[in-house]
Amino acid sequence: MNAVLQGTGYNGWVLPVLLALPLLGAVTVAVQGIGARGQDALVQMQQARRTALLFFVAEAVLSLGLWWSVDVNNLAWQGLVDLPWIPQWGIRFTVGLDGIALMLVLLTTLLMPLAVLGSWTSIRERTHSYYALLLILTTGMLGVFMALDLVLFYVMWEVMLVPMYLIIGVWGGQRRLYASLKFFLYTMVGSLLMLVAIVWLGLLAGESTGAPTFSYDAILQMSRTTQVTGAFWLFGAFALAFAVKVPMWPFHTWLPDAHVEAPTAGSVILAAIMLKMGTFGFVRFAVPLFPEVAMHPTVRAVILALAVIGIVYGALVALVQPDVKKLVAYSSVSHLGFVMLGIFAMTVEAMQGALMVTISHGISTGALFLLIGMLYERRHTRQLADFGGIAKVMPVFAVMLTIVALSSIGVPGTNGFVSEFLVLLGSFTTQPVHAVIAATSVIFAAAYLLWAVQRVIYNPLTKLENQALKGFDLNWREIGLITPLLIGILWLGVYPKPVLQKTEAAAARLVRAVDVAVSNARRVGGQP
Amino acid sequence: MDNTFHPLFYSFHFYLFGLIGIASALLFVTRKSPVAAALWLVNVMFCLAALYLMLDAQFIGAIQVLVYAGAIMVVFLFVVMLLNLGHPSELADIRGNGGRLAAGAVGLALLAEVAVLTRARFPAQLTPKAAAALAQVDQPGGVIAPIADALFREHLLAFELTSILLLTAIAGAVVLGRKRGAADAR
Amino acid sequence: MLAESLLLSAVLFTIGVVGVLTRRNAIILFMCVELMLNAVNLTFVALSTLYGATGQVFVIMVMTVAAAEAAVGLAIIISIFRHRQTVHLDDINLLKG
Amino acid sequence: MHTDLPPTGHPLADTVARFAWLIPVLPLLGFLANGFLSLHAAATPGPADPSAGGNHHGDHGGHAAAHHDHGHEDGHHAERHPAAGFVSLIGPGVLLAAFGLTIAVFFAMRGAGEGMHAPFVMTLFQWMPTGSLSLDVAFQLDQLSMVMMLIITGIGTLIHLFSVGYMQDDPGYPRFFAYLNLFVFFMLILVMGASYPLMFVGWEGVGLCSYLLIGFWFSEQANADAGKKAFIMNRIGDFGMLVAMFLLFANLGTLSYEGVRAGAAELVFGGALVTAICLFLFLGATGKSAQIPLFVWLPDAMAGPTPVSALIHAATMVTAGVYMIARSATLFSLAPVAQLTVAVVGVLTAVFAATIGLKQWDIKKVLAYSTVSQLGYMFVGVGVGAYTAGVFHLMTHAFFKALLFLGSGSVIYAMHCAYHATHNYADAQDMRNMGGLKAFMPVTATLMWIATLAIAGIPPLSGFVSKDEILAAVFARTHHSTLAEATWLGIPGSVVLYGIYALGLAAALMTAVYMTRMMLYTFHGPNRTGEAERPHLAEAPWIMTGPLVVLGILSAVGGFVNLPKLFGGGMAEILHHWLEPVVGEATLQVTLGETPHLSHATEYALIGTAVAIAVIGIALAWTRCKPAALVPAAEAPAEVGLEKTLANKWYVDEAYDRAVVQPTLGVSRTVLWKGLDTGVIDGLFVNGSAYLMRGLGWVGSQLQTGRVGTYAWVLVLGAVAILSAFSFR
Repeated sequence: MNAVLQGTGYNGWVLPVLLALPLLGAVTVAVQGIGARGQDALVQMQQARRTALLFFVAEAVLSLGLWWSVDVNNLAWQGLVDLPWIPQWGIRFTVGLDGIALMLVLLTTLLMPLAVLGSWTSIRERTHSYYALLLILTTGMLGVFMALDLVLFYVMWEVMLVPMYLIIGVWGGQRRLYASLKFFLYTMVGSLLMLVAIVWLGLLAGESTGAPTFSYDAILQMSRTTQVTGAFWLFGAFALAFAVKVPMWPFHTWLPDAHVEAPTAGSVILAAIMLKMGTFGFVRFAVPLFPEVAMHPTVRAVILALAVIGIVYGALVALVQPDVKKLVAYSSVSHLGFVMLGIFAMTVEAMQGALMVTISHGISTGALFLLIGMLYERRHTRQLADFGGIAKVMPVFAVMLTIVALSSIGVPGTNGFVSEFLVLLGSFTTQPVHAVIAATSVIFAAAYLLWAVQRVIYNPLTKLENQALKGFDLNWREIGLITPLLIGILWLGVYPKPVLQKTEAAAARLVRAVDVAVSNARRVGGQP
Repeated sequence: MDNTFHPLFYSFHFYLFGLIGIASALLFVTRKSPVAAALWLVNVMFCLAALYLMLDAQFIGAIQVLVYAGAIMVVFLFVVMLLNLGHPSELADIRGNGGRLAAGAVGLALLAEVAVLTRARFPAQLTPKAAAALAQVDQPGGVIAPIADALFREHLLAFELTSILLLTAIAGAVVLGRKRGAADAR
Repeated sequence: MLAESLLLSAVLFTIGVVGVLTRRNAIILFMCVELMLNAVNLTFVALSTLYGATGQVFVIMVMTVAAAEAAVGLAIIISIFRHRQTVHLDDINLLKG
Repeated sequence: MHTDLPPTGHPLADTVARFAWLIPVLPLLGFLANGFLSLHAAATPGPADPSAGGNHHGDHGGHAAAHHDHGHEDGHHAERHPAAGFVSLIGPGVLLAAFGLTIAVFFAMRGAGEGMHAPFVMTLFQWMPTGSLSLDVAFQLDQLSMVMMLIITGIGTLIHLFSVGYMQDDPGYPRFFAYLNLFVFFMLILVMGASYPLMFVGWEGVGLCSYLLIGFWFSEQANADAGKKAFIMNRIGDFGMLVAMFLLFANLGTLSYEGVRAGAAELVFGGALVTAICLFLFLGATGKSAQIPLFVWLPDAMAGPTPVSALIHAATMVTAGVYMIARSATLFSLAPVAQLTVAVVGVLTAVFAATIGLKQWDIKKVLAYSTVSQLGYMFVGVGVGAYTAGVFHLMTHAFFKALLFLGSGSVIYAMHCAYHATHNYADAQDMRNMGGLKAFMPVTATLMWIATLAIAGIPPLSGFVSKDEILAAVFARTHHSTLAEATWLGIPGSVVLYGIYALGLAAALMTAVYMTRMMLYTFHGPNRTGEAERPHLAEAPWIMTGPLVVLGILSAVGGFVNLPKLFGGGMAEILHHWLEPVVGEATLQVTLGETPHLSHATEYALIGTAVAIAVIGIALAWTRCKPAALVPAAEAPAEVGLEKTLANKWYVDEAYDRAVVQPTLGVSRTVLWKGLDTGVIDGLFVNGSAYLMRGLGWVGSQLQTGRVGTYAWVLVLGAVAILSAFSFR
């Protein structure tokens, strides 16, 4: 497989093409939309979704080659493309992958077609704009994972913000304006500080050569060889931006609102991919660039404490939510706490576990939101109290919801277990107390999800509206779009080795680099 | 500050016009009637014109009388009379005692600060060009030549721009002053 | 007589300021502003004895601006008076958005 | 699936044991097939655009709200599932195949004989290789897992067969067998896994199946609640197990049994670390095996179909805790304090559950508390380091308790059929509604009497032998053992052990009482069903009674597997010798390297006491319980005083609800969600900052009065301020 890919020079062009293709798709859909103006909404919908799906599938197929072509054990960036962009300010268009970014890119490209299928019939107005925004959003997300120039990263970070803001604000639920504004402002506050930090870093890195440079490698080199002035504040700026995105407690309150109001695809993307930007940011930028700050006992203690608070707090609050989407949103807070715990525990196992949580949370929560969306399309409610006994009338749905919920609970044999187990196991060696407290969430997770599942699909089937669902079980499209996720759930639960191997080298490298930096700092600090 | 010698006659008149100016200004701000106030202000301007003459700015002194006292203040008086601002409610425009006291205090504070700053920041020696400036009188072209020189060479652009400003002001004044009814009637 | 000139200028300026603060009649207010401009002019002239003719050029500029200002300002006052039948500033709050 | 062959040279390497991985895979295939059949028949994919139709067909659901009557096992009114034929073949078929294979492996292992001192570990594939963790999906065949596998597949097969009859008319028939097969799969993973995480997979997997099966008739809220409760209670225990695994990995760097066994040598005897590991493991066991304080889920679990109760909640899953401790014998023997904790909790549970069992009216609830009580016994056994005795009791208990549950299933089936035929909605599980059933179902009655005598401890039935061995072991440990030398909460170990022995006898007495009471009320005295129902009462079909007979035989003679030396002669202690390679070393460590030895006189005395206790208990029940005086449930007077407390299970559920559940929910809702989340973070900080900005904006807008005078003032004051800043610098 790899030989075939090499023959086409795959690695040399694939990343820019992956970034450009969705943009091209967005333009195509937009042009179609202009052409189709005034036509019947149904016709518009069919046209727009077909084109969008085509582009997303092409994107997914194109990206699949990365699985083979990326040599994760190679220290150099894979698929590297480095072009001048704004030369007078030292800003370049640099993209490349390592094992961690690879998995996230694949997660994105593979989930997006499912997200489109998830909104296949639920988005009926302004469909062209909707799908064009989804496509732009994809470019933004992929760009964040690929960018190796800090300014490019920032640009992509913001590119992804606007479409999501519009998707929530235009196609959302009752309180969509409040939710979208909250989402936007929350994220913006963090990311502006990050911009300041990026500019500062770029200028600092340019001091030696005279011209500013925003290249990730150059800045990483600088942080390793010299004492960066104001490292604490720079780390703080990055960490705040990422913490909002993760979201870490107490910066999480935008998430429930955004999830509840967003349309299905929006929720899926938000939970499955966009939250991962935050944790990816920590892994790629905040921690490696400022290892001695990140691993400073106080800083580390604060972040770990927030992570563990998030884990337990999210679970407890999820327990009492009356709205399914809100429940899942709080469960995301809990799960992402695991990622943060894993990253800051700073062992290879925990780091690997954190990356596994990143991926498996994307799959499980994505599937949960898709299923909730399917139920919502039928019942037009998300209140747990409105359901009950659905398993009688929608058995296939019930089976799928149960499996997905179990994966989210972390039952062994599913991806949820492997990831949480690795995080906790790895964290325990360095942070036993945190790991034990975090482990209590296995109890709460079971409590809130099983209780929710019970109230949805079990219990007596008393409500007329629910009885009317008989004969409206999942259709083939819906079954077909959940099935790949179920396969992913079981595959990662039973045989996660291929994925673990992809990220192993990058994770180990990061842990080693941080260890070296910390011990260096200690040695320097120890001298009089 | 400056150690230039001035004859008593010169000093006397300088102080005289200065004090008259201050007195007139005080009377100006305290008059209820706009007409009286305007006339006192004209008085201030005449005093200033005299001082300009004594400060070797004869040209400025002249146009002070012509433009300010002669043109601008006349316009003011015209407007006052046009609007017929003579009845009591219009006259009782001075604020109450509290406002006046506060304004006075602010004024004194401002004055004190200006004094402090001037003392602290004024260059100790201020005489380098004084002789040259005074010598201008004797040059061909008299006192106007240096001004013309500066105005039409160094600040030509600014000068030309003032013409645009004036034009705009004329147009603005015409538009604003026109009776609304006339435009509507058409 | 430079120091005296500057002092006088300051005093006149302050009187103008006090006038602005105490009077409510728009026309008198305008006159106070003219007084302040004159005070500044005096400074320019006084200092031009040291620094040359540029100061006097500035005075000419100020006068031009003052003339323009008076023309437009008074036109506005007339316009307002036509609407409101008053030139009392406390009765006029058109600037409030 | 490829198999990396185990270390060459192992005596099992070339035998049928190579295919041992098929044993769990077979039920998994069964699960897939049955699950597919279940969904295939039920599923008719919906329309392409779900929101187009959906809600507007209100007339569909009328019959879906079927009649729900507590205690009646719902669904008998429905027609048979279309795929029932296939399912009846696949479901028990895969189990039978697995059982056959297990037997073959067993004989291969027996054939290996002395060569079989190291376990046979077969690695299937790497599971989570990362960092210093190398975790394989590997099965371990040794004598202990062999015993468990035989019990699981053997009794599993019988119960599957029984279910074919019991569940035949249920609309969820394929689903039931799918779950049951899945359960067996996970149970086999649990006992065959070669590492703690793999055991955990099975551990949680069986919990999951238990959840699904308890809530099998999910349309009734109580059933769904019970399933959820079981799962969450188990999760509390699982938390303990997770922590134990973390401790093991952090300190020994491995999680496989063999690695831990080797690494245990480095652990300090009686040290805090090993004690903590064992206590956390035991926390896991209390969840799965329903011990104090996590026992409350098991009685509720009786909401599931009766074969489930027999298989999961009596014979196999609930004994996983016992298996786990036996599996970790090496660790437990290093931590006497933890061992005493296990034994004390076990005996307290035994007594406590027995007291509740004395006053239950629901036939399955009696058996449920009996199970809790007997599990307590097993924990006493493994707690005092008599691992063989614990496992032995596990085995015999699996026989007689499965028999009792299936027998009660037959009874309920008969009662239900009778009630169903007459459209009566009375409780088919309440003993007050039964009585005199001996006449209608003689086979069941006889078999259940065998099991009752076995559990009460009447020689030579199986229960007597195993229970006696546990009590004898407790007694033997009071001298010359690590336990006797240790102190537990400041009490000398020997005193604790005497206490355990005494309480064990008390529990045995109560066991005899409540079991006899149950039998008397159910099968003896006058029949308390109505006139209309009586003609419909009959013995269950042979597909159900057949397995009962097999279990009856096993209950009677199961004890011969491990007869005490006193009686056995050459046949003595077979199981003991069989398990020697796995737990022998650990047992010897507890007894300070010597085989415990009681004098014959002492042994006779102990046996005599035990038998006497059992006889007294039966006699007591016989004299005190008057089936003739009993009235049907509907007419029964309310209980008072201690009886009421016992009938209400000491109000433990209510106490947990008040002390844990409601506070957690309340705090989460009021303090965390409404208070902290919506109130403080969102209200004060997020929206608060927005309101602050709006307020500042309002203040700023107030400055804009539109009056020139005000502006002049502000301007001048500003100028004064700026100048003063320069002046007074």
